Parts: sequence; structure tokens; C-alpha cells
Amino acid sequence: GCSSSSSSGTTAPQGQQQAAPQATAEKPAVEQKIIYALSKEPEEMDPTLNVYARSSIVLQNLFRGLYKIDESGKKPVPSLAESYELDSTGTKYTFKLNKNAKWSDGKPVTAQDFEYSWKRVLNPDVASGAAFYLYYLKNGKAYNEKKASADDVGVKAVDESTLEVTLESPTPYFLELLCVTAYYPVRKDAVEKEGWTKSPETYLTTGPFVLSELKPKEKYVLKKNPNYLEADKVKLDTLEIVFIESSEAELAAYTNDEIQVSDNMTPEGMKRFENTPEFFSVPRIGMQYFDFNASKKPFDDAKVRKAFSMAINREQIIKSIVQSVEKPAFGFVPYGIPDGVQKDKEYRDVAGNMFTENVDEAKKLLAEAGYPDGQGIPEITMIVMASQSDKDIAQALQSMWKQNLGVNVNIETFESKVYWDEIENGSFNIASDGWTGDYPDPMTNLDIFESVNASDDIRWSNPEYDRLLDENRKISDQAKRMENYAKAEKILADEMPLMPLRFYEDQFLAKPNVKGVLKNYIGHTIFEYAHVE
Amino acid sequence: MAGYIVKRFFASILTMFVLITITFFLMHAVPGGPFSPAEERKVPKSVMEKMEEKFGLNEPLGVQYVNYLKSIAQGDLGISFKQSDVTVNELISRGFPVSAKVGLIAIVIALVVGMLLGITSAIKRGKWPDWLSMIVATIGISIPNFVMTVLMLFLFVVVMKLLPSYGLSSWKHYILPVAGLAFGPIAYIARLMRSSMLEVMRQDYILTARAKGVPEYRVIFKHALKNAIIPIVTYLGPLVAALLTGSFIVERIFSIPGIGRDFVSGISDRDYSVILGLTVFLGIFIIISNFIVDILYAIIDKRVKIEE
Amino acid sequence: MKLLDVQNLRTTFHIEAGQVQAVRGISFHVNKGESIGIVGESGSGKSVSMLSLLKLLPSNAKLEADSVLFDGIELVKTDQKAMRKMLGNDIGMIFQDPMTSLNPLFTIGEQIMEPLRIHQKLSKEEARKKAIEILRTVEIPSPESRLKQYPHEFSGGMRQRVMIAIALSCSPKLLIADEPTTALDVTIQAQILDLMRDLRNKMDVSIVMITHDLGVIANMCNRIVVMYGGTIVEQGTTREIFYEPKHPYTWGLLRSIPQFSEGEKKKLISIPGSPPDLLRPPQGCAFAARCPHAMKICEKLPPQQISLSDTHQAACWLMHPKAAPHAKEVIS
Amino acid sequence: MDQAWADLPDEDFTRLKDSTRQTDAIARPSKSYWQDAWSRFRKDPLAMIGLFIIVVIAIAAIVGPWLSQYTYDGQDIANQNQGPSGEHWFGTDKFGRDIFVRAMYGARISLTIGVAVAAINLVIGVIYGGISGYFGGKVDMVMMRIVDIMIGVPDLLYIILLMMFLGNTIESILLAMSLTYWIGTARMVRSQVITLKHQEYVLAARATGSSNMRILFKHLIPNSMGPIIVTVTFLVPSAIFTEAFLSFLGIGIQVPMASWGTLVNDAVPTLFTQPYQMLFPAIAISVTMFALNFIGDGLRDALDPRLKK
Amino acid sequence: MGKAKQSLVEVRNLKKYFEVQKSFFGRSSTLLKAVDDVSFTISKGETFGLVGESGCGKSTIGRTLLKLYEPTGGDILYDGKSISSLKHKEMMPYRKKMQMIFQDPYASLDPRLTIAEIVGDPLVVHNIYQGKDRIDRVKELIELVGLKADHLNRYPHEFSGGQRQRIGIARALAVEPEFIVCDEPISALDVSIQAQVVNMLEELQERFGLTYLFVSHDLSMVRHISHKVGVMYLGSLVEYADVNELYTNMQHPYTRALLSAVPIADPDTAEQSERIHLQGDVPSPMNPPSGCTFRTRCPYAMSKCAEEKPKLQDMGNGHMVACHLIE
Ligand SMILES: Nc1ncnc2c1ncn2[C@@H]1O[C@H](COP(=O)(O)OP(=O)(O)OP(=O)(O)O)[C@@H](O)[C@H]1O
Ligand SMILES: Nc1ncnc2c1ncn2[C@@H]1O[C@H](COP(=O)(O)OP(=O)(O)OP(=O)(O)O)[C@@H](O)[C@H]1O
Ligand SMILES: [Mg+2]
Ligand SMILES: [Mg+2]
Repeated sequence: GCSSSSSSGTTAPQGQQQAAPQATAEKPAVEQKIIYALSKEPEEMDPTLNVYARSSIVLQNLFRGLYKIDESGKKPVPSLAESYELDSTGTKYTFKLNKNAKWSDGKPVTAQDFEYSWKRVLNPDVASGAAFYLYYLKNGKAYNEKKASADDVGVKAVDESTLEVTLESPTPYFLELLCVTAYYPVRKDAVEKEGWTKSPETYLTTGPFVLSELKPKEKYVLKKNPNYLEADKVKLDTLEIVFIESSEAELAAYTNDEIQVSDNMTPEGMKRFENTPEFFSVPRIGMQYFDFNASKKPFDDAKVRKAFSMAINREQIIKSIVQSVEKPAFGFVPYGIPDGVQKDKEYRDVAGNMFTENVDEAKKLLAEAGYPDGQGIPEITMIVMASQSDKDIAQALQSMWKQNLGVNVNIETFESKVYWDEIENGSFNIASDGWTGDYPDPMTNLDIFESVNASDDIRWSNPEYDRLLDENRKISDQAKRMENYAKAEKILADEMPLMPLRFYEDQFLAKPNVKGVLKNYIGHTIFEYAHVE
Repeated sequence: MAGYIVKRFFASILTMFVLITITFFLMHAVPGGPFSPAEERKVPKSVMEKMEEKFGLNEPLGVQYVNYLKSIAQGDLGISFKQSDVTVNELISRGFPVSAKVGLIAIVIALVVGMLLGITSAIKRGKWPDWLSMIVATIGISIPNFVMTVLMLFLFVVVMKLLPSYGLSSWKHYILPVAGLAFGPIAYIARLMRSSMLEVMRQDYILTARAKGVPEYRVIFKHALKNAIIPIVTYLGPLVAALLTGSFIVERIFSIPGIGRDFVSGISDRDYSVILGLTVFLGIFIIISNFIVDILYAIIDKRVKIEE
Repeated sequence: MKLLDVQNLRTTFHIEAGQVQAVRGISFHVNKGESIGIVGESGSGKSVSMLSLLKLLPSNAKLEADSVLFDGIELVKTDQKAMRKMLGNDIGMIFQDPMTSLNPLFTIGEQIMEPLRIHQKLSKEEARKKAIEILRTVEIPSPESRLKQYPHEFSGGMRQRVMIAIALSCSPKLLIADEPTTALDVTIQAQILDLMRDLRNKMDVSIVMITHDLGVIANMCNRIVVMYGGTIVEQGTTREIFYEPKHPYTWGLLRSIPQFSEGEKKKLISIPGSPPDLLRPPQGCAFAARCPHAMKICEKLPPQQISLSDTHQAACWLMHPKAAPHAKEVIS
Repeated sequence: MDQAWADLPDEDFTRLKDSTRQTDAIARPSKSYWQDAWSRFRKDPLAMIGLFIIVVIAIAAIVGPWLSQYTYDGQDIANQNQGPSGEHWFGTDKFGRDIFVRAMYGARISLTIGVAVAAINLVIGVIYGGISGYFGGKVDMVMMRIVDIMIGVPDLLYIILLMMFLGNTIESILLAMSLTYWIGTARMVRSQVITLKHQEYVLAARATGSSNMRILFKHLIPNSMGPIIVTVTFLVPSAIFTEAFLSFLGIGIQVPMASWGTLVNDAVPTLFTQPYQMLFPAIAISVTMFALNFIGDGLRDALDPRLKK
Repeated sequence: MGKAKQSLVEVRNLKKYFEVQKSFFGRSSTLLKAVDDVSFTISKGETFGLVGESGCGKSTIGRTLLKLYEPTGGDILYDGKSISSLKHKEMMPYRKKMQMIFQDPYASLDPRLTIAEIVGDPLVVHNIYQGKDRIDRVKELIELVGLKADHLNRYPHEFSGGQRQRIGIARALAVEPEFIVCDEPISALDVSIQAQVVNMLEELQERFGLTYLFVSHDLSMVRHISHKVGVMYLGSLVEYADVNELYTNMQHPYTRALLSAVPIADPDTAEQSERIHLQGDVPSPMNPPSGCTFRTRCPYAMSKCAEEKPKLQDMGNGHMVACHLIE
């Protein structure tokens, strides 16, 4: 058994099954088919254009790039690439492609394919939304902004199986980046066919599965890809991805055995399974937090911000309101990111909590800021998105601040499409916000608070903070880097320009006979290692 | 007849034109665009602008409007902004038959059940069948669709495990969505039928039929029904348009790949071409179904002359 | 030979406000081959009494009678289903308003053929032939094409002829015509009356004709029944009623017809007041409140039917011996 | 002839004098139209029950919250999801808030919205439909095409737009729902007016020189009251639920304020774990609907003097 | 006719055509000539009776006279002044002088209004008699037509047909008109009530010197009440004369047929009376026969009748007939 709230195990248990493969073979053959539900049809099936999380889940099962996230769901391992070499500047990678890497039609995957795809992502005429993922490449941004030509971009196929990649600056998490769909290859002759993503015949992939049937809005049927590099390890024959929008319906479908894997259920529904072996919860490298608008009274005063952050009960909100097993956030870098020095430990555990909750302290701080018992404090508006969970959390916070600090906070909800504009125009005091990183390095969660990035939300800047992060981009000494990250986090904790609430975890249910379903650190559900018992 | 159709056709074109114009500008006046972030902000501004450029959103509104009119004149409703590999024409031609099929079954059921309920309560006025139908009807209008559908889902799928929860792959799959769609209309039709049946049963020609020795069931189902059905036909126009083009709630809850969901999701995604395309489609649909109802009138009741 | 014999028929409607005693004990009969007229003002219970006989009353009505014999069958005991078998077959009925009595949504043909198909079980083709024949009998030109038309394409007179055709389609023994010409023009009315007279002679049906037009009655009927306030106040042969009326209401009725004795215009003689409220019918004579000759007894007790001849009966206190001096004065 | 008949006293046979006769027996105390309508309404037991229920709910909505020890937003998470009890009559929600008090607050909003939307749309629908039906011809043609267009324009668009300009207030919800809700009423009034306008009393009014507007509002509209009332009673629940749907899209009233619609909507996920959370608000809506239906039926009868017994 | 009386209403070549759709999806609309070229004069204080079959245009004449329908052609003179082209506002003073009593006492009273409101409505519209005066006036009117003041707060359905027709009359009298169009005021009433209403109309005429256009198809009643009678057939006037002249010396075959069709309420005479049988129905006014419109049913029709429409000719004594038989 696997402890349901375990943060180390990211997949369904598979120990036993790997130990005794013969045993399974003797049993009457079960159909190796899993039905999994997504809330909607993926928006984008061309990996080079995709920016959507939901689409990524499908694409991650269809495509593989140079590297992939391993079975533990935590670190990159070679996939289509065999190995790489990094030069001393830390900016030039030379990848060797696996000779056996093939497209689903059997043709080999070449370095030229990668060059073509990556340049395509950056091509300003293609206007891919995912282009920014490749800004790490030398001149990537410039090309995308039409300031350089395609030839200037730092990717080059030296021969069929050698790819030379030059980066703008050293990027310690570049291998992790390679696991993002935008870095996946597409083949020129396929892409140039009109509507290539719309039919299984023209849709060429490189991953564990191929598309075999496509029923828009209803379901996509994926079949095992015999030409996949590690095809022998893929046990699943069929992966059916159905689209169930309403989470009530998904609960019904799951309890009715119509789907085997579910991750889009109502919290109430999920909670019913919380203590069963069907329930899994996996940290994602993201966090929900609340922006304090530091440019406006009363949150221009760090004391007030800290008071607000200390006066709430995160544990209670998560358990009773969000109804999940997630962890309260007392820091700014989520779980799921390994520590740079002690590789087998999480950064979060090493760094420890950055602050605590303390109502008395909070009251004191508020009084010091000139608002004893909340008196004289200007009207405070908290904006949230119209989702049920956001509204629930907002109400709980509102009530806690009222009770603990004597402060009245108004809640305003906004439709998601206008919500970010609302934050940008700055008329709020507190705003719900959240972030999921792209790669398992604290940078992905901390750089968003740099002054260049924070000007249109928290409106806070701290030169020391900026300096620490900047330094970390340039050095590769992990001990120093980790120290700097901790320092940066401490600054955030002292200034509290945002209030961390919870570290995201992805919860999912899998029927007891379904094993090996993987949730990786960015929330993708991977079926490469899954099978039915 | 031909002249009438021609005239009606031109009126419809004008109606559509105004409809498109209003929707177009309204849509653009609504804050937020197709590429504004919805969940977390990820995409940098510059990339967003590039995508807007690709879809021609950087052009002045007037130009966009003219372009849209041009392409729609050729029957092209454009590409979805959100799902860029899907054209709106595809979206409709795939989704509409699905919505229409479910909707049609629902209409038939709503008509049959609603009318039977209404007739029974009219004939048994003041007796228990009348009360029963009154209760069903009131519950029908006081329990909203979003509750009704979820309730059914839990009852028949989770608790009783009788019916499937999503998709449309067998006849069983149709039961819940059809019931969800038909519930409200049944209530309404029952009330409507009751009052018009009561009215008709008072007419002289019913007495004539009885005096001819026509058996009572035949009096009711032949003589009275045909007359009483006229108000239902009026109600049917908008109902058919609404049901055939799908319902947001029912399609969402029962995961039906129709176009009913697209309207709301199109608007919350600011998927301009989808919004406009569906508006155009729905507009045409409303116009056609109103037209058919008018003709139906004339067919049922030969006295009715279609006026211009 | 009595075809229809009604004894003490009473009909009550239950409405929320109470009970409407629409018909309060009437007795009359119809002989074979005879046509009788029922006159009386609006609301006097003419239609209700006929509908009662045929069991066509709405569900809120209650019917009681000592006996209703039709062609030897006791109708009081017949249930509605069995009654329907007779309706349209043995008994035909025509209603007042030809404009509303035909179903607007069915063709004339369908409506004429229906009773034929139900009662005589004719095939569609046979029924059609029969329908054409009947339409010809009621003098509708080009009946073949007319069959396919709808009621609104017919004029009022033609519709009433269609109604007659429907009523006569199964050659009934009794035809009940409830104000068949009230809604029609004089010239059309004349046509219809001629037609009915002809048919009576040709097809040997008995006719009960309801009207409040004494002219129509004088032209059509052998006997007259005068109703007022849910009761029969007088009945007799046409001549008896016209030339020896005994009831003040009959007098009033006859006198309110404009008379033209050369040149000089006379003021019309009207019956003042309005008919009784049958929810609370008067204790005594229904007409007492409007009767110019009313006596105390008239308000207290209902008068009894007094036979003046085999055929002539009237119910009026003036015929009581004690009212004799008074009655003399009235008659002079 | 029996003996009794012959033995009547002579005195009975004296003629009645005109003054002693009872003509025109139907004397009834005179009342004004409204008194009259009210007296008819009062005699309808169902309608009175309906009225009583509505009054009770209205009173509960107005004064109820003050009498309770709880407030609509007072949280007590420790006591979340409690079933109904003496302490919390309708139980508590997941914030530990008292659902009874929230339902009473919800009544304020939902009833306000229901009634206001019904009233506004009644007025617009009656005027629009009345004019369209009465004048007919080209006027009707143009007005009906406008209606077609208004149905065609996706309502969410302008609702969102309105919310942006006016904020998430009850006023903007009302305004948004007033934009197209009247169309059903208008259609209905139109068809009524078309059939009624050929009545002779309309001609009679014209012969006395009444203006078109006078004819429309004094004669035609009052005579269409029956179906109008029915339509309006149907409007109330759909307004209540549309409001909930708007909240679902994030453009309704703001939390922690609740309406009946949002109470029901928010309870959907817990339908099977804590069914009472939906049950009570749903019952409140249904009871109100029944009451409204009864009142509607009663009103329709009461306003039609012809139905007087 | 003795002394020349002053004419109050003069109708010259009045035409009223309706446009109607013929087919279901009517492109083709045809003209329905409800009133086609009708002229007559009504003298002050007199009753002009108008008879004819249903649908021949009697009501249409009455309604066009009051400008309830816009005349298609011709002229209407009231007291010497043409009113046929007046607008709503300009018409208002005439609306006070000209009133109408309707055929159907059930349909012509708004069921939702009390008697007081119905009778008071013209006073409100013309803004005469304010406040208490108005109430008094309504009371006066209602008593004038033989009802009681305590009837005022009742509704039409609480009255019998005769009483309702009185209410209609009271409404017409409210503005003290000079001229009243009585459009079949008695045909919906009981025999015993008809006399009440006719008596009252006569009484009122005597008292206030009213002028009536009395439309009816009850020929005996028309004979009773009218001074002059016009006979209409399919939109045109075929004969008109003083009442006694017309009834004793009728000329037009239609008039004769019409009068002979009246059932005589006397069994003796009924058996003897010779009836002129008219064949067929009234032709549709949408495609009337050519020439004389009556020829299709006329027992004396000649070839000339199909060719030429006969004109009204004076037979002397003001007796006008339109028939080719009269030469
Ligand atoms: N369904 C009913 N419910 C209650 N009362 C009724 C009903 N039908 C008829 N009555 C009453 O019964 C009485 C007799 O009506 P009936 O129709 O027989 O009159 P009538 O003599 O035929 O009059 P008319 O000449 O107007 O046809 C009237 O007072 C009428 O109001
Ligand atoms: N508003 C109208 N639109 C179209 N046709 C009309 C209209 N009013 C009357 N007609 C037609 O004009 C003709 C004359 O009608 P009118 O009502 O004047 O006849 P009438 O002599 O009064 O008949 P009745 O005795 O039945 O009242 C009829 O054919 C009628 O159908
Ligand atoms: Mg009758
Ligand atoms: Mg007329």
C-alpha cells in the first residue's frame, strides 16, 4: 500500500508488480485498457503551439522529446537523446540522439527534425503562444521578435543524430525544460499537411502512444506506439481519453466504473475516497497565494501585510474548505523541488518554514502599523476569480480577518478573462493568485516576484531580492544557489508582499486494479508506465 | 407562396445582418480577449500580441467587421480562436447533429408526456389527476435544470447504477439527457395544454361531435386535440430552436458533444469566431423555426392566412 | 304512437354559488312523424332539457326524471356509452350556431362521414358516396368538391345545411333542432325551414324544434310547448296556442310581435322585467314577477298543469275557479 | 285536482299591486372594482393560503435575520456541515454558517429579484406587445423583427458588459434581466391583443372617441390579464435561477451574501453527502412557487368579474 | 312624403372596400366591396331603417358613417359639413354628436368595467362633467334607460341581454348625441325584451328629437320603427322609400323575396302565404356577379341584368328602385 498523502511516492505502487512479472502473465489476460477523463477536449494538439495544461496532458502521452521525466515523476532522464555534453561556459549543449528513435510511422527521428520544430516554435509568422519557452535559446527571443533571423537561433543539427544547442545564458534546469511540450519534435512533411492534427493518419508522434481514433468533444482513443523507443516497456494497449466537463458527472462516472482514472472531481467527491488505496495526491511545483497591492494603503506597510498573513489558519482552510490533503504554505517555494545540495531531499524540507501563524503577533503588528483592532483601516477589497474554490477560500479568509483582526474585507469576484486585467489595473488590495513552475528549481517559483515581473501584480520591489536571484542565474554552485534562494525567501517572509496559502497537490483516483499511473511535478498524468492488473 | 417566401427571406437577411452587427460590436466591447490569460498568467505579453496579430485582432474593428461579413457571405464562419485547428463550420456540423438528435427526442417526449398530462388534467378537472399534473408542473418550474440533472445523475448513476453517466453510445445514454431537457417543457406544455383543452372542450363543435355519437376518447383525441394544439405550436417554435441547438447545462452534466455548451464556453473564452458563428447559426435557426411554425399554423388551421 | 315520452324531467347544475335548477320538472311527448316546437325565452331551459335527454350535459349537471321513453327504450337507465350508440344514429341533433358547431379543422366530408363510419360501419368509399348523396339532399351544389372543403369556406346557410346533413346522415327517427335558424338570414332561414319540412315529409322523422321565434313555429310545427323559467307553462297544438293561449306569458309572447293594422303605428307591448334567476327560482309561478295579472298565490305556490283539451295544457293560477272573476277581467 | 288545490283561501287570489312586487331580485351591495376583486380573491382558499405563505416568507426575510443569533456570514468552521438541529434549524454549511439565516437573507435577494424582474418585464412586455399587436401591420412587423434580433444576440454578452459598467450589484442583475425577459410576455400580450382588438367593445370605445392608447390600456390589456398573470408567475422562478446561473459565471451577487439560487447552486456538490444543504433552500423556492401559482390563479379569477358567482 | 324635412346625414356615393387575402400565402389580395356606391339622406328626427341579408354591408355603412372605418370613396355630410376626411382630433366634436348602439350587447361591453365606468367613459374621453357632476350624470343616464342607480357598480355579465342593451344605449346617450347608428340593437335579444328596447328607442326619439339609422334584418321591427327604409343587397342599395310605401308597394324582386320570407307568426296565414323562393346563396362580395348583383338569384333575371348595373330610379314619392324591370 501506498500512503495516500505521501509526498514521496508519485505513482501508483508498482514495486510488487515489477518483482513478479511472470505472475501477471499467468493470470487470465485482462484488457490493457484505461479510460481516463479530461474536463474538455484538448485545445491544441500541435505540441509546438501548445500553451495549455490540459492539452499538455494528452501531448505528454503522445510525444517524447530529448528528455523525459522519469518514473518517479521528479527528474529528467534521456529519452530520444542518448546523452549530452555541456561545454565549460554552461551554454552549449551537444545532444546525441538515440539511433533507434523513430516516428510512429517508423521513420527515424533526426536532429534536423528538432532543429525544424524549435525554429518553428520561434518563427514569428507561426506566432506560437509557446515561443517564450524557447527564449532560453540563443537569439530565440530576438528571432521571435523579428530582430534576428532563423539562422541566428542557437539550435543546429550537426548531422542526423547530433544536435547542437546554444543558450543565452547558463540554465541549470535546461534538461527539465526539454520535457515541456514546446521542445518536442514535429516532422516537417507531416506539419505541412493541412489539418494534420485532425486525423490519426497524418498525426505523427514520437511518444508511447499514437492517436488511433479522434471523436471531437467525445473522446480520443490512444493506442500503444510500436515504434516508440521504449515500446517494450509500455504495457497499456489502449488509453481512452474521454471528456467529462462537469465534476459531478466525473464522480458518477468513476463510481460507476465508467472511467478508471479521475482527477477532475469535486473536492467533496474526492474526499469520499481519501482513505482508500484509490486515492493519490502528488505535489505539483506550484502554490496558491494572495497578492497584496503594495502600492496602496494599507498594504504599503509590511507590518500590515505580515499581520494579515499571520492572522489566518491555513490548515483549517485547506482541510475544511478546500477539502484536500495539500500542505499549508509557510514558504514561497513549493514541495516537489529537490534541494540542490542534498539531492534526495526536497528544497522545502531543507529550507524549512519561513514564517508562522500567530494571531496575537498579528494584532500587535497591525496596532504598530497604526490600526489597533483594525480601527482606521481603509476599505479593503479582495478580488478573486469566480471559481467555487476561490470564492470559498475568500470567504474563509474574510471571516478570519474579521474575527482575528477586526478588519472588514469586501470580496469581489471576476470572470477569469477579465480577472488579470483587474489585477493589472491595480484597484484591488488583495488578489487571489497562483503559479505553477515549469522546472524543478526554486527559480521557477521565485523569479515571478522580481521587480521586473511584479510590477503589475504585487507592485513590490526589493533590490537585494533582485540581486540574489540574478546572481543565481549566473552561478552553478548549488550550495551557494540554495543559500541565496533561502535568503530571497527570507526577504519575502519579512516583507510579505504576498501571502502564501497552500502548496498545490494534484489529487487523482485510480481504480485498485490500475497501477503505475504517474503524475509528474507539473501535473501531467502519464500512462507510459501504467497497466491494468 | 413563393412571393411570401421571398419577402420573408429578405426580411431574414436584414435581421441576420443587424444581429451580426450588434453581436460583433457587443462582443468586442466586452472586456478580455481570446488570448487574455484565464487560469494562471503564463504567456508573456509580447507573445500574446503576436497571436492577436496572427488572427487579425490588431486591425481596426471596422476592418475586422468588414472582413467577417465578407467571409460569412461565403459561408465561412472562421477558425476557433481557442482550438485553432477547428473551424467554426466544423464545430457546428459536428455538434449540431448531436444536439439536434437529443433535442428532438426530448421534444417528442415533452410533447407526448406534456400533452397527455395536460389533457388528463383538463378532462379530470378538479380531481386528483389534475392536482397531480399541477404538482408536477409546479415542481417542473421550481426545480432548476442544474439541480434536476445532478439529482438524476446521482440517483440513477451513482446510487442505483442503472444508467451510464457520459456520452451517447447506446440508447441508455440518452435517457438522462433527454429527461433533463424534457422536464421543464413538460411542465409548461402540460399547463398550456390544460388551459387550451378546457377552452376547446367548451366549444360548440365538441357538443356536435358528441351528438353525432362519437365515442368520448375520439372526441378528445381527434376533435378536441387538433384544436387545442394550436397554442402548443406557438410555444413549439422557440422551444424547438432552443432544444435542437442544445442546452448548456444538460450537455455539460451529461458530457454530450453538442453545440449547446459552446455558446457559454465560447463567451467565457472570448472565442470570437465561435460566438459569432453560433449566433449566426442560432439566428438562422430561430428564423427558420418561426417560419415553419407559421406554416404549420396554416396547415393545421386552414383558416389562418399568413399575413405579410 | 309516442316516439318520445318524457315524464317529470329535472336538471340541476352544480356551480360554486349553488345549484342552478335549469329544468324543473317538465313532461311532454313527441308522436311519430310529428314536429313540435319548443318556445320560450333565452335561459328558460329549452336547450338544457334536450341535452338532458341525450345525456350530453357537462359533468356538473345532475339529471333526474321519472321516465324518458324513446322508441320503447328507457333512456334514464341508459348509460352514456350506450347513449352514444343511439346518438347520431337514432337521434340527430342540430345546434343553434352553424358558425361554431362545425369543427374548423376538419373537412366537411370528414365530419359528415364520421357518424356513418361509426354507426353504420361503412367503408371510407361507401361513406363518401353516402355523404355526397346527403349533401345533394340538403341541396348543396357540386357536393363532390365541397366534401374536401373546410367549414370556413362555407356560408352560414350552407353550414347549417351541412349540420342538417350530419344529423340526418344515419336516417334518425328523431331530429332535435336547437334554434337551427336563429343565426341565419330571413331568406336563408326560409330555405332551411323548407328543407326541413321536405325532409320530414320524405324521411318520416319526428322533429323537435327549439326556437323563440313564433313565426318559425307557426310555419313548421304541429304542436307547441311553451317554456318559462325551467317549467312548461303551456302546451298545445299550434292553433290552440296561437288562437286560444291561456297563459299570460304566451299572451305576452304573442303580443310583443309588431302588428300592422293599416296605417296607425301602435306601441309595442312588452313584458317588463327579466327572467328569474334559476339559482334561486321563485317559490311560486316562475312568471309571477313579470306577470301583469299576478295574484298573491302566484308568488306562493307553483300552479298545476290544467288540461283544457286532449292536447292543450296550461299551468296558471288564473284558471283556478277562485280566480275566475279576475281572469274574466283579464281576458276582456 | 286534489282537495288542497281547491281549498286555497280567497285572499290569495287578490291581485298584486305593482309596488309590492319583487322585480329584479338581484340586489347586491355595491363595491369598487378593487374591493370587489379583493372580496373574490378572499373567497379563494388556495389563493389565500398562497398569499399567507408569501407574507410569512416576506416577513421572515425582513425581520427574521434580526431575531436570529446568527448572521448570514458568521462562520464557525468547527461546526461545519451540521445536519438540522434545534440550534441550526436547517443545519450549517461547510463554513459552519447557519443555513436558516442564510435562507432568510436569500429570500430578500431572490424575492426582490423575482418580483422586480417580473414587474419590470410585465410593464415592458405589456407595452411592447400591446403596441405591436394593436397597431399590427408594418409596426408589428418591425417590432417583431426587433424581437427576433434581441433573442438572437447572446444575452451573456451584454450581461457581462453591464456587470462591467455597473458592477456586481442587484441593480445590474435586474437591468440585465430586463433586457430580454419581457419578450415572452410581449409575444403573449401581442397575441391576446390581436384577438381582442376586433371585439365590439373596442369599436364602441373608438366610437366614443377614445384614443388608441386609451383603448389599449383601458380595454385590451385588462382583458388579457389572465394569460399575462400566468406568464408572470413563470417569470419569477426563472429570474431566481438566472441569478444563480450568473453567480455561477461570476457575475452575480457577491459572496458571502447568498440568494436562494446560489444556495441551491452551491449545494449541488454536496447533494449526496449533505442533502439538507440543498433541500431547505429548494423547498423554500418550491413553496414560494406553489404559493405564487395559487396567487396567480386566484388573481386571474379575481380580476375577471365574469367569473363571479 | 309631405313637407321637405331638414336633412341631418347625407351619404353620397359612399364606398368602402376592404383588402383581403384570398390564398393562404396570399400574395394576391382582392378588394372586397362591402359598400359600393351608396347614397341616401336621413332627415332630422327620423329613423332610417336599413335591411338586407347578413354580410350585405349594413354594419359597414353604419361604421363608415361614424368614421370607424375610413371610407374608400364618396362623401359623408353631417349637418351639411363633410366629415369624410377629418382626422381623429377634428372628428372629436362629431363624435359627441354621432353615436352608435351595437349589435351584440354581450360583446360590446367591456367585461372588466363596471356599468358606471362604461357609461362614464365617453364623459371622460370628451372631458365633460367633472367629479360629482359626472357621477350624477351617469346616474341620470342609467335611470333614463330604466335601470337603477344601484346597478352602477355591477358588471355587464350580471345583466340580462335587454339590460345590457340599455346600458349600451345609455353609453350612446351620454354625450347627448343628435344621431345614433343602431346596428341591429335587438337581434341578439329575446322576443319579450326586443319590444322593451324598441319602445325605449322610440321614447327617446320623442323626448330628445334623435335621429336614427336603424340596421336590422328583422323586417317587421324595421317596419315598426322606421320612417324610411332602405333595402341593401351585396353592398348596394336596391330600393328605398317611406316605410309604408315600401312595405305595401315593393318593387324590387329582392325586396319582395325578403318580405315574403319573413315567417308570419300566425298558423293560418302561414299556410296560405305565397313565398318567393330564392335560389342559392348570397354571392361572395369578393367576386360579385357582373351587372345587377342580384341577378344570380333573381327569378326574373334577363340578359340585360348581366350587362348593366341598374341605377336607382325615382318611382315618384321618393321611392327609389334599382332594377331593370322598372323602366
Ligand atoms: N353548464 C352550465 N352550468 C350552469 N348553468 C347552466 C349551464 N348550462 C346552462 N345553464 C343554465 O341553465 C339555464 C337554461 O339554459 P338553456 O341553455 O337551456 O336555455 P335556453 O332556453 O336554451 O336559452 P337560449 O334561448 O338562450 O338558448 C340557464 O339559466 C343557464 O344559465
Ligand atoms: N374589417 C373588415 N375587413 C374585411 N372585410 C370586412 C370587414 N368588415 C366587414 N367586412 C366584410 O364586408 C362585408 C359586409 O359586412 P357587414 O358587416 O357590413 O355586413 P352586415 O350587412 O352588417 O351583415 P350582418 O347582418 O351579418 O351584420 C362582409 O362580406 C364582411 O365580410
Ligand atoms: Mg338554447
Ligand atoms: Mg352587421
